[in-house]
Amino acid sequence: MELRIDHAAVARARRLAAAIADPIEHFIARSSTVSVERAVARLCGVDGVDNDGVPLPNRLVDALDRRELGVARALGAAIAETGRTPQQIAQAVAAGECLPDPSRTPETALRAALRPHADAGLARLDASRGARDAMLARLPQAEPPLLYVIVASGNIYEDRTAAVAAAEAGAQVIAVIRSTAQSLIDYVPYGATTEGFGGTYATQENFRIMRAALDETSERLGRYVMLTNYASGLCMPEIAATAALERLDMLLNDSMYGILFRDINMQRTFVDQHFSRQLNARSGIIINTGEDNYLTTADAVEQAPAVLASQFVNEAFARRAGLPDAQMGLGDAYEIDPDLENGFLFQIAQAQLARQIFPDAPLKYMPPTKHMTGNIFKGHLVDAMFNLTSVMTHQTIHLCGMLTEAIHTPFLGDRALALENARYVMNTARAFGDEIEIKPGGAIERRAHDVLAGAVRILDGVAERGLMSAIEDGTFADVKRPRDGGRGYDGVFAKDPAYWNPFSDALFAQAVPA
Amino acid sequence: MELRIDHAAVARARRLAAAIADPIEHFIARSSTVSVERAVARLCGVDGVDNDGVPLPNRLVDALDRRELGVARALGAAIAETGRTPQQIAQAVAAGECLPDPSRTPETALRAALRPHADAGLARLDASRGARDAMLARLPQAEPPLLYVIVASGNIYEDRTAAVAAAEAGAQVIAVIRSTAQSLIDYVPYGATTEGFGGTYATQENFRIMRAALDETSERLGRYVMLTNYASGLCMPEIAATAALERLDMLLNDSMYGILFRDINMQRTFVDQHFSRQLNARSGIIINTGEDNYLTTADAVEQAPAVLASQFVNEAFARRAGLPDAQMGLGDAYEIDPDLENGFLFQIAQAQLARQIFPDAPLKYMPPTKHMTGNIFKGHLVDAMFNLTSVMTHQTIHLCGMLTEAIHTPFLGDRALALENARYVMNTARAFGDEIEIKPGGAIERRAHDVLAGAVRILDGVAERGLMSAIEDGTFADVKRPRDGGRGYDGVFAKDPAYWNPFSDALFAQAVPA
Amino acid sequence: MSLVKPYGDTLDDGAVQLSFTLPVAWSEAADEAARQLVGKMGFTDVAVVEGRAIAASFSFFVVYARTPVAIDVSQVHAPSATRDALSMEQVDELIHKRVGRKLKIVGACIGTDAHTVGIDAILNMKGYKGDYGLERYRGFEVFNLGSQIAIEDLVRFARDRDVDAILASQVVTQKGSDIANFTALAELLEAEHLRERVVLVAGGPRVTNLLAAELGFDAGFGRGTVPSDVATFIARRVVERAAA
Amino acid sequence: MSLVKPYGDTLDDGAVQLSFTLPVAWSEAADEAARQLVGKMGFTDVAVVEGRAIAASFSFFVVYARTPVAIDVSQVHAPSATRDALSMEQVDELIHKRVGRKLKIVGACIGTDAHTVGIDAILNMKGYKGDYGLERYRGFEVFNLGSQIAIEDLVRFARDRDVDAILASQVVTQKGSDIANFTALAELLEAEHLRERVVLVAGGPRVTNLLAAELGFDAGFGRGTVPSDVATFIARRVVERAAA
Ligand code: B12
Ligand code: B12
Ligand SMILES: Cc1ncc(COP(=O)(O)O)c(C=O)c1O
Ligand SMILES: Cc1ncc(COP(=O)(O)O)c(C=O)c1O
Repeated sequence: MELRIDHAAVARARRLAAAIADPIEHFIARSSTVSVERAVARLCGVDGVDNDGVPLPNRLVDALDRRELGVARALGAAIAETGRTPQQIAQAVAAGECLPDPSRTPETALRAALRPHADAGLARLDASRGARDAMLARLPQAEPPLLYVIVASGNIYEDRTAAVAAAEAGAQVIAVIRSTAQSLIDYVPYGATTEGFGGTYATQENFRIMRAALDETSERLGRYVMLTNYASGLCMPEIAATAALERLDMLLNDSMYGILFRDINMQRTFVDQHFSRQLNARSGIIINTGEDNYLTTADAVEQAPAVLASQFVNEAFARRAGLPDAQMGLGDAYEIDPDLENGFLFQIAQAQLARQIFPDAPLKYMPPTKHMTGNIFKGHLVDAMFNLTSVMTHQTIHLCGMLTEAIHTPFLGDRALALENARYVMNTARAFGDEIEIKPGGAIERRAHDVLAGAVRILDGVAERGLMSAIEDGTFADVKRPRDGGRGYDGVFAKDPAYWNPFSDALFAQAVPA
Repeated sequence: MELRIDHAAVARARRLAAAIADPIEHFIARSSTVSVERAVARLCGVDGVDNDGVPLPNRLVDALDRRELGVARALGAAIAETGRTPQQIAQAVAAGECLPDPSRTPETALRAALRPHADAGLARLDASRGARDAMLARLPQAEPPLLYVIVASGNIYEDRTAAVAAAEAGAQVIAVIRSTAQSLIDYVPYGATTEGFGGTYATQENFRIMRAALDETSERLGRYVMLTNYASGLCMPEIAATAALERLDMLLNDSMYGILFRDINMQRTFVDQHFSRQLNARSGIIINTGEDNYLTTADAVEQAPAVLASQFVNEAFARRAGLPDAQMGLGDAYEIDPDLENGFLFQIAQAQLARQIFPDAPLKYMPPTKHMTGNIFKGHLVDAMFNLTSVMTHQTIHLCGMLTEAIHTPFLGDRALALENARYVMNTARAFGDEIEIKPGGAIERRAHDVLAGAVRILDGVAERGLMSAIEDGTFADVKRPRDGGRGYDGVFAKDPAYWNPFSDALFAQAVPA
Repeated sequence: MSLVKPYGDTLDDGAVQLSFTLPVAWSEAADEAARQLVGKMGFTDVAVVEGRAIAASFSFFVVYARTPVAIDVSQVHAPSATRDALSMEQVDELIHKRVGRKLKIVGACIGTDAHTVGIDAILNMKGYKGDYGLERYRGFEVFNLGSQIAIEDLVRFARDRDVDAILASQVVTQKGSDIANFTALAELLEAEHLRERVVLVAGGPRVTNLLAAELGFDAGFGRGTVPSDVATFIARRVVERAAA
Repeated sequence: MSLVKPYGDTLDDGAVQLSFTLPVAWSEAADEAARQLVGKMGFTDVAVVEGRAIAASFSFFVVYARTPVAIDVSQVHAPSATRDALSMEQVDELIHKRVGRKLKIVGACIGTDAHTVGIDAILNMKGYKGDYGLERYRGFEVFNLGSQIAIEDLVRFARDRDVDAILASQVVTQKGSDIANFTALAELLEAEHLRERVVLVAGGPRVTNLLAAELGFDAGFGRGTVPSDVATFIARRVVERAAA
């Protein structure tokens, strides 16, 4: 099954996306944020909390009197002077000591002092990536669409029970839904948590607990079960760092979600998403973007071009962070009103269009949610049509829809029914998409064409005005966000010419020009 | 969506079916049965039961001392002699009187005596057909696939409640499932019945009660709701007659079902199906054939060619009874194991093949039944894929599958869920079948080709040996039925040269050569 | 007195479908445990039509059974807040004639709830299911505070602007957060002596008019509400009050 | 003592899903009636998540609720008739070694039941799900009487042929016809003093081993049974008896 698509339009869209991303990249190159610095600290081995439960990376970075130089410099200097480890230095800061003035230490000396710690951090990243590769080779996953389900009890131990049961029921990817609006917290909570709201906090310890349980399960089932969580928010880089250390396999990581749906400052988000994606690239973590959010808040038929436009923008930023296509889980969702006549044809058109435009990307396909109701019997059918669309159009990461979507966060039994639904439909219609052709010039092709044309129109407008202004004007998701407004703006700063970040240097090396 | 099919093979299959049916037709022309004669009596106005509850048509025909002359002749003579009505004559016979010797009355006189009664019977047939046409013009049905559901409480009054509710929930055709094995009873039960086994007895009064309720509902809903029941069995002609009088719209009427699945004598069935179909033709009743039965008793993948072969045979017999293609509800069913990989592709292939081979026939598509289990959630999904197949391949009469198929005869709520399932899937994918093409030479086309080739092979063998011998050898459904064995054989007899049946003459006029 | 029971295929057969998961490995004994469990719930004719392992130590069951329980529907009172809704024009007309000024309405997703789609469907111009939102009514002045509004802030806003009606939305119902928030809102309004000055309306997918009444609201609107239902209720209630 | 409750997303939350139809026109009051009805059944936290008209005077409901009822699984005994089944070869071996002759087996769909697919799956050569049927075993001589066999005829056949095992199938369960027929068969065998001479086996989608035992059968086989399960049981039971 192939759509005849306007390749010129696709090329045009990519050129426009590049024109949109590049100016932002220049800004990014000049800037850093507190969360980038905290991620640097974490990668150098800083972890834990002070007596008030404030994470040491926050204490350390907040203690910098010249943050524009970067935390690396301060740490290097302190190590050179005191011979302490970064962790000891952070503890000392937490205990009230102040950091030595970096200017006292010569450049070469402080770099040399930090280097082993930075290298150790990178080594841990590479080690966990290596471990994943080894397990995947030994315990291969079943073919995509990869069946992905969420756990969201709020209690990491209940989540663990649910995750293991889901894996036994056929799940290939487990997402621990984050306690709501964690994206708005300017630090990463610490330790194992048992109280969450609509989800469970993303903490390094929670990551560890879940990864351990799933590794054990993977061995038992003879297939590697993936783990995912959420990065987007005020702590994108730190979560990218901890996720890399604990070998998560995917992360929700969108270049604009925080801005549009969480009112996080745009400059903050752009800088954070870049560094976090550099880390994702190095650690082999597949990002999942959040285009589905456009569809839950507005009409899904109208928003299709916006989704595609956003995918192009996410791709452009991802490439500029050195992320290979194979790690770009660009998002879409099956959100058209189930009672719209021929809505299924539109869904097929859109899913296949994305598949052909991003041939090497592990597309992430989200299930119907907004139009799900308490009628679980009908909801189960809508999920079945979604499952059919996914297997026909060869989506890669398949979020299983729950028949109880409108009622409660999934019950253990709901997940089993959702997985059974996906397995049944995808098996009985396994090769269906490959055994049919789309009628040339028919309704499906016309829809695909309109969506692509619409996306180009949007990108055109954005490229003209510049992304920041476009967002200020409410081009995306009908929300207007001021350039210097929103959460976390105060955490953004311009780098001093003497700024140093050992990681972005190392990681930048990989970056491939788009 | 079109399959490229081997038209030569199709033509060959039709030639073979003709070669199979013609010899049987010669036998049919020479023969009659007690049920044909009872149908003649009913059409002349004989109805009701004697004090022991035995139907008067049975009493009358059993009282013939020379049945090979036909009941018409006896009735005509009796009318000529006594001036009584056929009903009065039957009552007299039931009271112990014997019928006058027909040879006493001259041919012309007895024919003239019966003619007005026979004409009155035909007039009633034509009147109810006219009434249907008028209602359909005034209260048009929604587009096919026509949503068909069954009621089966055993109690005609509960059935009425269920039927009206189903119509309100969107049903376009209501089938009253017959009390099991009524096909084996050599008379048509009488009056309203409230006790049945797995279904409700087919009686003229029950037909009337249901038709009246559905007429009232049709007016209220502004769309004509059709009614159907079962003819096949020992009383095919009589049920065809009563159904015609009470304006049923469809009848299960298969040329071999009774033989294969109810061990009814083959000669009896062949003669009966012919006259019953002549009546169906005249009264505008759409027949539904029973190919689904091959699939519930054996493997559905293997049996597909047998289904197609049977459709060709049913078509040949139907044409020879004067039934237009527009009244041939040839049957098929979605019975492939849901866990077979790519089973959906086979179903599409088979359904589309039948659609193209019988373009003008109102194909009857039966839902998954055999592989349904107590897992109602999965069952509902299998029904959804069936619904999708039906709308994609433009089936005409769509029997809605019940998620509780493996559990109980449908609950009122089950029917509503089944109708919702069909409506949702058929609406969201309304034009899907028309917007795709089947890949030339792909798995779907290859499957269709194999099924057609297999059907030709079967027909070839049958044509060679002759249908009766083929059935004796167990060619269909692996059951062997002796030519002179099985139920109802004693009710078959050769016509005397002087045999007379005013209706088959009248109806034969219409018969179109195949 | 009109007792009704669940209806399968015969009046009063009491037929009910159930499904649930048990934290036990599947076995025939697990099926039997499910059967006995449903029996202990008070059902009869229990048929475990499906029982299977959905994980190493969890089993899923589908059950059909009959309940002896009946309910007297004549004794069930649940007045709907959406009776014979007026058109937008009629509502504006009513307000114009009987109140003579625009009614001030404030709406918000209270507590930590960020599900604005529902209340926006009621308030925003474009409305819902082809029914215009309250912002489009000449008779209303609408303030949509949006998502995650603290109850204190909502009440302060209501006092400062002296609004006629407060519309609160709760979509998240986990751990009874909806009930808690609605209750807190009603109580704070009481404490501030504002309760009788405003028409207090609750909404959300799990809200019913009855529930809202129990929580001290004037009305509650649930699944599938359209703006005109709400507009009609508010206008009529304000007019009644004025009359009283 | 190990009490278990239905499991939603937390141990012992008692979460259960229900659905049913009420013979009333839909209204908010109907939703409330459904809520109260489920409450009267003994459930708590009743949420009527779906309620709608499915006909002029019928409404359909989907409900989630919690049950306080728990069951002590350690007290539930339901021995399965299908324990560590032997292969066809092993069964034949066992019969050959320990009995030394073919076992005569008669099977039938009794009463008015014509659903032969199930018992054929057990008896016919080709078997079921890749597991050969009893006709294929060297150790068995099988008589498959087919459908709608009167109990008297089956018992007469068993006596005349002096069979070792009787296999009866019931698929139709309406109005308890299955229980009635199984019971009648067991009783007639008693009356004819044949009961202890045969291994008596029941089967059908609603049959459980426990039910069969209650009805005086040696074993019962339900959904998804494969021939080797049955073959193993019969062979072992005959051998045990011989031993006793
Ligand atoms: C869209 C959506 C989101 C969007 C919301 C975007 C937005 N700006 O609204 C996003 C992605 C942000 C989101 C986030 C979350 N969501 Co959410 N979300 C949904 C979803 C899919 C659809 C809700 C919706 O828009 N329905 C459509 C509207 C039109 O219907 P409605 O809300 O019922 O409104 C109608 C009526 O109720 C009524 N009405 C509603 N409010 C009011 C108010 C008044 C005054 C009146 C008169 C009438 C009225 O009128 C409306 C029109 O008829 C539901 C699942 C579902 N299908 O219901 C989950 C759902 C509500 N979300 C859920 C959860 C858990 C979350 C998160 C906690 C997930 C997480 N861990 O991050 C967060 C919580 C964010 C927060 N702090 O609240 C759960 C809630 C479980 C529960 N019962 O408590 C649900 C049920 C999904 C699930 N099964 O897990 N969600
Ligand atoms: C196929 C079928 C038919 C075919 C039967 C063909 C045949 N020769 O068997 C036909 C079309 C003839 C038919 C007719 C009828 N049927 Co029917 N039929 C079915 C259907 C769709 C499948 C049954 C089946 O073959 N299952 C597959 C087999 C392999 O599974 P199984 O029977 O459970 O057998 C397995 C186990 O149970 C076990 N087993 C079974 N028997 C035995 C015996 C022994 C000794 C052992 C050890 C094991 C064993 O081993 C088998 C392999 O694992 C079911 C619905 C369903 N999906 O169950 C309805 C169903 C059974 N039929 C039903 C009805 C009502 C009828 C009719 C009354 C309809 C009518 N009004 O005419 C008639 C009754 C005929 C009669 N007198 O019995 C109802 C029964 C309702 C109830 N619970 O009482 C059902 C459930 C459909 C429905 N929802 O209405 N039917
Ligand atoms: C890309 C992305 N990040 C994060 C989130 C959720 O995180 P939070 O609720 O903390 O904003 C979502 C939820 O939809 C998302 O799409
Ligand atoms: C063509 C046909 N006639 C009749 C019947 C059922 O009638 P009876 O149960 O009385 O044989 C069926 C059932 O499948 C059928 O397919």
